[in-house]
Amino acid sequence: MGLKTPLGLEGMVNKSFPPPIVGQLFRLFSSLILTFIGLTAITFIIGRVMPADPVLAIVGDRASREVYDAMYLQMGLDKPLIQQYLIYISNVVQGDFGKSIMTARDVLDDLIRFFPATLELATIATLIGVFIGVPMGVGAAVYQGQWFDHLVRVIGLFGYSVPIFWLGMVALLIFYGWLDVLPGPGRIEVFYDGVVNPVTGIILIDSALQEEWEVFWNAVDHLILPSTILATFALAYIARMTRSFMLDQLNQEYVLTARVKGLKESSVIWGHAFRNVLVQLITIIGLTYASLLEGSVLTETIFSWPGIGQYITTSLFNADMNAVIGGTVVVGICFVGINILSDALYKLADPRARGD
Amino acid sequence: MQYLLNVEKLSVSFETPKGVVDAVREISFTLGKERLGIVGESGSGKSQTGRAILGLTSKNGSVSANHILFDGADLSRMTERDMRKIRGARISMIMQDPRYSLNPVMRVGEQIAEAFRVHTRASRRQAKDRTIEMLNRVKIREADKVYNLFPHEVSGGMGQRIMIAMMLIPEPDILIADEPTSALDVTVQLQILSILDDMVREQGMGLILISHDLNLVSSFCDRVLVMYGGQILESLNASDLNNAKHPYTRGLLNCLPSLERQGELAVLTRDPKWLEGGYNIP
Amino acid sequence: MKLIKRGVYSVLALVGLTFLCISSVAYAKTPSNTLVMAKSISDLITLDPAEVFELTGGEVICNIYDRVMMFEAEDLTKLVGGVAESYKISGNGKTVTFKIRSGQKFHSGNPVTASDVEFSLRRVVHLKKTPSFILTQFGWDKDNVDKLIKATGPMTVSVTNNSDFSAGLLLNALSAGVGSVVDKKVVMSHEKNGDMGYEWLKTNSAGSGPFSLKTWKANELVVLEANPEHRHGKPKMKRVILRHVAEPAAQRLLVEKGDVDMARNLTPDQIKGLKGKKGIVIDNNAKAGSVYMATNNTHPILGNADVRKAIRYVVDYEGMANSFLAGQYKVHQSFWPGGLWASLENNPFKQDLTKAKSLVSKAGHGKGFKIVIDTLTTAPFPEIAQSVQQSLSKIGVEAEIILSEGKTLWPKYRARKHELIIARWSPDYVDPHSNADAFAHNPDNRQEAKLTGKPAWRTSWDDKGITALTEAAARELDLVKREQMYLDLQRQFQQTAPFTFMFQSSEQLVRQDRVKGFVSGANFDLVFYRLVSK
Amino acid sequence: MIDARDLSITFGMGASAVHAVQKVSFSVKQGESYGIVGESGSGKSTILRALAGLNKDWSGELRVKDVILSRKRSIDFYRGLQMVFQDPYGSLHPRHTVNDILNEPLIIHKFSDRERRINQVLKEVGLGSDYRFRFPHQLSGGQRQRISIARAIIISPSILLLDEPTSALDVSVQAEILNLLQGMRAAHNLTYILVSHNLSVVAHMCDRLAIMNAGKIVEELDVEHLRQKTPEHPYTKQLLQASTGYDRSIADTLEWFD
Amino acid sequence: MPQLSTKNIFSKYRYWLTIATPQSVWHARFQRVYIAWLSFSKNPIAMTGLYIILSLLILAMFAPLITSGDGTSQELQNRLLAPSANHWLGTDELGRDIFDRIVWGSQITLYIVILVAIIVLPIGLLIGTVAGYIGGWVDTILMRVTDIFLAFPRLILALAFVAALGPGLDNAVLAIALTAWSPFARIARAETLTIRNSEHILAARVQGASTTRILLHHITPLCLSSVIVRLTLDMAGIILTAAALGFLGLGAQPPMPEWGAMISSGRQYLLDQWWVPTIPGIAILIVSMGFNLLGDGLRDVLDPRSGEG
Repeated sequence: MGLKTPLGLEGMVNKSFPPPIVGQLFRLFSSLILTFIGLTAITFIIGRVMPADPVLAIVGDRASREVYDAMYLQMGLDKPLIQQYLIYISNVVQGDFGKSIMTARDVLDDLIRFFPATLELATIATLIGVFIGVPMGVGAAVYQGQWFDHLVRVIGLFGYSVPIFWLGMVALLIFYGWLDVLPGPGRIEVFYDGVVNPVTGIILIDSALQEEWEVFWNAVDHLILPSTILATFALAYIARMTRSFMLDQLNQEYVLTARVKGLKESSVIWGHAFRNVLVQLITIIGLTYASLLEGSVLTETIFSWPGIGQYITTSLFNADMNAVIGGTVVVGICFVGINILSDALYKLADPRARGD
Repeated sequence: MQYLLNVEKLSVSFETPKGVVDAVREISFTLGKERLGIVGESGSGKSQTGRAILGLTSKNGSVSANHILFDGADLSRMTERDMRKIRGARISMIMQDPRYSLNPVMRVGEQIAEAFRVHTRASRRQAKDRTIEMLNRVKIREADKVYNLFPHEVSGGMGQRIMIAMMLIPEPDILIADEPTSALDVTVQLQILSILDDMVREQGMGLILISHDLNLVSSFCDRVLVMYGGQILESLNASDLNNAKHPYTRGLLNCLPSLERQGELAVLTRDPKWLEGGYNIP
Repeated sequence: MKLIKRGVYSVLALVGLTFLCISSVAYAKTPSNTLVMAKSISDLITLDPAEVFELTGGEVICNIYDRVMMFEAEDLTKLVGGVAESYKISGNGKTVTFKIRSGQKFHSGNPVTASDVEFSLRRVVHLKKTPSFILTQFGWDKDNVDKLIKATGPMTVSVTNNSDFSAGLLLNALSAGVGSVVDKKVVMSHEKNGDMGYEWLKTNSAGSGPFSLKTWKANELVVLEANPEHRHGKPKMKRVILRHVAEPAAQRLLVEKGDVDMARNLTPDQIKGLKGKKGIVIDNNAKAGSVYMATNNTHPILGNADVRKAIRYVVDYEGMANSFLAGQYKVHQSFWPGGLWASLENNPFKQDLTKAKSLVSKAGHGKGFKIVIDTLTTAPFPEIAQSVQQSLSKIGVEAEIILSEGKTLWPKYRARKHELIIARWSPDYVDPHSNADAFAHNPDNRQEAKLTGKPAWRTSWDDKGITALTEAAARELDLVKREQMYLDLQRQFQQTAPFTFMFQSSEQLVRQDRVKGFVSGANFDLVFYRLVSK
Repeated sequence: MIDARDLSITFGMGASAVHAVQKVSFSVKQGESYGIVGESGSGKSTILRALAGLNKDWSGELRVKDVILSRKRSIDFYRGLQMVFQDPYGSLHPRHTVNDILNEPLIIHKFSDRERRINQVLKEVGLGSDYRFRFPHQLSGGQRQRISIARAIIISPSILLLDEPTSALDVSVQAEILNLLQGMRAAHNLTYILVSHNLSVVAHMCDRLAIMNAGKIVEELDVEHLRQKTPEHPYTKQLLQASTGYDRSIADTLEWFD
Repeated sequence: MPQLSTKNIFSKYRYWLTIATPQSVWHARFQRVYIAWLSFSKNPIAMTGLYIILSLLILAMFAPLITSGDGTSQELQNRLLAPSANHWLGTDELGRDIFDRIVWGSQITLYIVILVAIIVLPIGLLIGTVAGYIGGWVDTILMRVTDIFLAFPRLILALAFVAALGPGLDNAVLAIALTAWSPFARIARAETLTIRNSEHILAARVQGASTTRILLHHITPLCLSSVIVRLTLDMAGIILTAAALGFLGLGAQPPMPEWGAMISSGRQYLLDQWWVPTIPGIAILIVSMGFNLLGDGLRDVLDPRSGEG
């Protein structure tokens, strides 16, 4: 008999149907490519119109004209912009992001070194945000209008509103300077440098694998403050969104159904409402994670954290455009990648989205 | 008469930004092992009556009653903890639209089985067997396949049958059906009602059918309560509907278009006196 | 409230876990055989001595490489042989023959020979990186250098001056970073595409100095390791770590907590706060760095001699030196820093707004005008700029400040597009010619000449007399006469140049009191770690 | 007046394509009131939307006043044909006052006597000028539907498409709206196409009706046949039986459709 | 002639504002705003936000009256003074009064907020509504561009733009605007997608309304509220980004009393003269909190669908 959809056909006008798997792969691939081209092109153009002079970044301000001109030619800056861009792209495709002026090393090597530091920081911050923010948000929704809700709201507001660079400085002063319970800036005590071989680049993992527990705990100590500071916004955002999603779900009729069944309130909340919230949260958490990966510049600056945000920023100030583009591309691709991943997870978690 | 439920002077009111709204005003009725219909237009308080019995009035509402007697206990004075033992196990409720009343991220079978496991010590296995059996009873073919479907994968009619299965699996004494068919096509509507009919007969339950469709209720139920403005205006046997005395009931009947009648439809004119008890027919 | 309880428990558990981590820390302060310094090292972009021209880089290679001639840590006033044991100047004063010290070894274990010295100097000329002018000003280029710098024996090298400059200047020049001697065998083994090992040496070391490079992580740290075979003996510190800490406040915290032995970039106000703290010592070292202001002569108003003069009377020298610059900058108004040979120690200018105002009126700009002040983002430049801005506003000049990083500021300066710029300068080697050549020497003022390395050209200051005087002083062999010439030059310069030299820097080092023997010379590339003990 | 020949409407492409309407033909005469009845998903509303130019995925031939319609409709087309929608809550712009809502078609179609027309049409749909400056949320469901109707007739079209105009309303309000629509048709000599799932409503309102199921018209009959309960197609019979209320014996004969 | 007391006038206006039969379009709109105001004013959190923003406005407007100078005059002999009766919030590293600077800085904050809003709103709305309503390849292209801007690390993009345009407040604001529009386009598009098939849009199409008309008269007003809510909530982020640019030396140039730049130049004094960086930090915190509170309140009023209350 006739095809029936719960929505009814009338509701389906202009609704796109889930494309087949080939189409999805194509979309994934094309969005990565487009993002890559877009990011590199914009950064490239910015790099060329910037008043900062990459040649001077190398030769210094007292360089004579000859030295300057030689470097100018060597860097290929005499070629038309589009040609420079194409050369750059073709190098990148072959895995060559060029050399960084600032570090005198291959940009790729730098990225391998700096990115894990940011990854470590952002991951921990996201975990803090999720494991504290989600229960806070759920609690606030369940006890809507009560003191716990207000507390969560105030915490959320604070996290939303506080300038992170200022908070970081104050926290450093209090916990390191006055109380002396947490270590100062940096990723690890300098004299531990080189004790652990970089395998993944993430010190926690590397030191654990190599059973250098002293280094491990030192790294943990160093992580606490910056990751907490970085997490303030994530925590506020996640708690707020969880609360709002949860309130939404608690007003749904299936929650009433669950209650009619005689379920305990905790089963109603965690077993039913929260499962639906989780589906929505995936996107939010993905977004937060991506934004922490790219938004850690200030935290990294305050805490002397050798991460990619600081790398890109310092490179930018030094007109080190290879490094800037390389870093931006990595962060941008991560952003797209996390979005795609959270999309996929979303589809996995929400049966309605699994178009089969 | 032997009644399952005895409601006396039940009131429900809501705190809204625009002030307190009385949704239900001191209504009293009883329910035996019968099919009782509650009819009314939107806003008449019929759905709130059903929810109040189960103690599921939303947070901004308040309920008061002289008593809601069920099996010797007064539901209106019960703790939340005791109420949970009543809900599902003794009194169940089916809601209007299975699209919204089923949890979208849970397999329908699990949702039914959960309703069973809450009130029994059954194992997962037993619960599943029982669920499949129940699905068969609500005339779902390939029940084991349907068990693993998600709510969005089933049609409205099937969804409503799944709801029925879920609500009847612990074998309650009373079932409240809140507009169980108004989101469905007419043919499916009849089929759903016939299943409810079977269940009521087989299990000897009391059924409260809440609906806005006077025709449907009178043809399905044994007794009909007509609600308007939070009050019960008239209570009559379904077979006596055509002899309804209250002008509201009569007006409702007259304004329905039908195949037989032609020309201008009668328009219902409302009288504020209805709510002042002038026409209250016990 | 069960749910809340659950939440509270999980939060408590997390907090507990956190404190568990904290309590597990036994604060290891710095190890006794390691010197840890907090310093901003973001300027470090290369460690090839043929290319190094930045402050941090100069300091690091000073400890990795021995140079042909050196100011030694024990006595910074005397130029002595470094890698060279002795030198002889030929009769016409043109050729200097160096005798190489025997028994010296590179970090690789290779002996230091004449061919390494020859290679190192030739390499600078061939690579033609920025500091190469220090050598090429002696008339060497890639075609003639192989003839003019020659190893004449296994341990002797002859260097022939192809210019009018004096041999004394040549010896001074060979004490600069470009005079560093690199390990030819090691460097050439890393040669790629005829780059004379340039790409490799940028991030590695091949020297014979007291330390070798272990790690350089840009914007993170530099780790140096002691060279037990050094000719002055094994340094007391096994390792020296330069830790990049960009935030001065963080540096201060670190040194106060004892997590670093030394903080290198503290501001005067922070140092004031540290004074009297237990276990903390503050050292003052005179430096040869200058802070100056340059006006652009192509600017319609600033090009006017009276306006230039007025600006000299605008600056609140004393006010700044006594407040936010106190302890790290003193007023010094000539281009060659004080306390050195040929220094001019007078400071003729004081803030005199009435005089400044009348000079501006005399120039016909009494109604005031608008200018842009360009300067660097790092302390103390924004503060200086704001002080100057405020003072200018009092004589009716409205100034807008633009802060930029060097890489953005220098192109503007080099393209003669600045109006008023506040910048800094350090000599490349310890000879007044180093600064005179930059500020007082402009042989070709045409736009297309592009003498962009010289501030004199950048400001379009075309003073033939001054230029001639600079050249003559560089040629003069008689030291007494030469000194007199530089003093004259500086006096003339003070009155007419488009440069207002304001301050001379002085380094304030904050160290733990157990750290001793850190030697910091007047010039940026004269910082020695080998005498440090803890 | 309105002719549809072999009208097919398909959504989507390839394997996931949905053939919502398949080769449907019907015609409506001037002044006639034509009903289309069917259950949800039968394609009845889709036909109406294609006719109104709200849907471009159709094939076949559509004609209004002997003009063959293209996919893009001119302003003049809408001058003669208007539509009333199902949801009185959704079909009025929540930020526009009644005045804005009624003014808009007048502006689009360049009427100059806007003031007069608005006041007149408000009176005609049984709302005074008191309602002119209210927002939709200040109106009841029935009042909103009256405004929808007013909006449709304010430019004096000759054809009105009615898409389930009363299915979201209470029966007492439904009666008022149906009466209003009846009155309008008589007063303005309008041609109606009414789409509904409610057989009684269609029987009450229409002269002729089509029964749709699964994208096809299974039967076209006039209202007399319906009244005498003598339809030919079994689906129509079933629908008719089901519409009269609950009857156990009928319920058992019904087929499941899932 | 009856004497009208103020109370009477007041109740007369209230009557006029609540009467069920508005007499003109403007009357109706006033009523609408009044009703919204009623529900807004009952929300203490939102009102707190409003008060904060109003105080900011008042500070900015009356800066010349409140302060003793223009916030840039230096007294080098009075550097780094602690808060006292003479200098309520102390002095900074150049002996400038921090209270004066905070007050004058409020103008800059407002300037940033207004300018960003003026740039971001039209761009976001235009791109979002066009993409959402027209759909097809127009949508694809516009959204790809939006995605690229979204994927760009925001602060880094702003940094890059400022680096390209040169430092300065105007350029910083422009850079922020260039990086901030993309979420608004996304919201406007999402909103448009839900609106575009609603019956009132279909009704407008059946009336023969042109695409431009539908976009401007029907879709934009509906997107506007959620976009404005989001903008208000984002204002905090925008102020923080501007402050961050100031902190990194790329925003307002000295001696402009921009709060972020004040933190930046004052941060070295944190240990010994805590007030120098802390007071502008608190100022930023309060103002961005104000915007957040206001945004929350606006959402409750304008966008009752969302569960947050």
